[in-house]
Amino acid sequence: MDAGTVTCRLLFFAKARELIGRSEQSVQLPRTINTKELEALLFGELAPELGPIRSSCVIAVGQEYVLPDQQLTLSPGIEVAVIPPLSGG
Amino acid sequence: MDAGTVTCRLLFFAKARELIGRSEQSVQLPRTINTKELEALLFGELAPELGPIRSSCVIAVGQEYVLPDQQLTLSPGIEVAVIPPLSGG
Amino acid sequence: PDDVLLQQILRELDRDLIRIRTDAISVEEATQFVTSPTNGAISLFIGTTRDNFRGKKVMQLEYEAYEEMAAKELHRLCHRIRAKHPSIDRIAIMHRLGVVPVTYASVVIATSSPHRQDAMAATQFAIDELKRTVPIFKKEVYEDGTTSWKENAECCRHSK
Amino acid sequence: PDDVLLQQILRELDRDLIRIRTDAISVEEATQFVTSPTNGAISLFIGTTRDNFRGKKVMQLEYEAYEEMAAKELHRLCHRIRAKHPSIDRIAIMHRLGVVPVTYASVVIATSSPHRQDAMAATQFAIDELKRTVPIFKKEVYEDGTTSWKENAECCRHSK
Repeated sequence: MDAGTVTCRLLFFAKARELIGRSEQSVQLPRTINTKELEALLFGELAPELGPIRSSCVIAVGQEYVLPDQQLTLSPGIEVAVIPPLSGG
Repeated sequence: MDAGTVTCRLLFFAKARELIGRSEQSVQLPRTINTKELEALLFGELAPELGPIRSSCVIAVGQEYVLPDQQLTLSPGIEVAVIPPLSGG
Repeated sequence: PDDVLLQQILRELDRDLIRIRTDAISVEEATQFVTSPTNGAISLFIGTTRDNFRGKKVMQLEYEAYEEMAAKELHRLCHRIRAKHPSIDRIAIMHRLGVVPVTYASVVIATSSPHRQDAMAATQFAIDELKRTVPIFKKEVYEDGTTSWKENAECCRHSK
Repeated sequence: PDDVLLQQILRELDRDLIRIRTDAISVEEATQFVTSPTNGAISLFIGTTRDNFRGKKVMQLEYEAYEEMAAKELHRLCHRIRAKHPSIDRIAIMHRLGVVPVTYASVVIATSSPHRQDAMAATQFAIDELKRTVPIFKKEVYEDGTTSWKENAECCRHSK
């Protein structure tokens, strides 16, 4: 394993899960990364199927929503989730 | 029976009922009367025990609140109620 | 105009449940009454007996009502709710009389509508107006046996 | 500051009931949970499945959640409710997952407080914020077999 990367759990919900055909996958991600870079990785290389809904999705890391310009430190096994528009209630 | 008067049911609730010791009595009242005259009759001659709570009570005639300056026409058997401060809920 | 009002009230009767009784109130029954396939929202208010008032321990509340007039005022209130919030579908208002022990419900109001804002606003309006206009009276019974007839802040008697 | 928040949340846990499950929701259980002798008011909101959306017949809703995160967000929401309305005593928030047929409840929120204004405002805030912040997702299933993932108007994704 590359010292600069960690294995993360990539999670998909609702329409994202349907588009991609699975609810979870394992991915190698840089240990430190900012939100824009993470989004570019997710919606570019890792899950291009999500392109059509990219603008309506947000990311949660470690079960917390990330800010648009946040600097993130990923730990091994951390959950990185693609979250489509909320519609609870 | 005086042609100008009708027999009405005078009703008392809550503190008014407790002060006067009964919930209902029969009274002769003028067929036509205004609110101020009716209040003067009720709290003066008919139920002087209610003097202490007069300012906090309102009157309902025929199960409707009367306005302060209303001209009332009483029909035989109509309910005239002394209503202390409301505290439902 | 009174006849027109009466006609409207009669048409609305099957969508309104008004109940003034000494029995314990069933929240479940009020909820069931306002549930319907066209609504997405139900708003409920439940008033319960509190065990204290300004530091005094309250043992129970005792309610009495000018029952026939109270029922009429509640039907009139349902009519006003619908005038103010036309999307309201069902309304249930239940008020208990007699002794209401601590933690038990004295009043339950339930309204339903397609969207939540209307039901929530209607239920709030309903409890505010019930307290202001419906001839129901409560007495607090304290630990030392003394009692006190209450007066709702909403009740506008003194300002007449 | 995160530790302080955690401590506060832990202290509040026994006054909050958070439940995200596929079972049918019991309004009675939520009501019982928030009932206590020191409160005079309970405000409940119930969201139910409607049979129509813009003229299309809806057969059922299907909910899924990011369950662990949704539970955390709901505990965080309870904490925010208490910060905004300190007099709130108990809070119950139950959200159903999976298939929710027409007329059944998908969400129930119950709050209690000594006086009614706080409970009513808290319940309204709670449903508004639940819709805006909690990762739960619903799909409408129509008569013709088509489906549509919904988006809450409160959800602020597009404006990020």
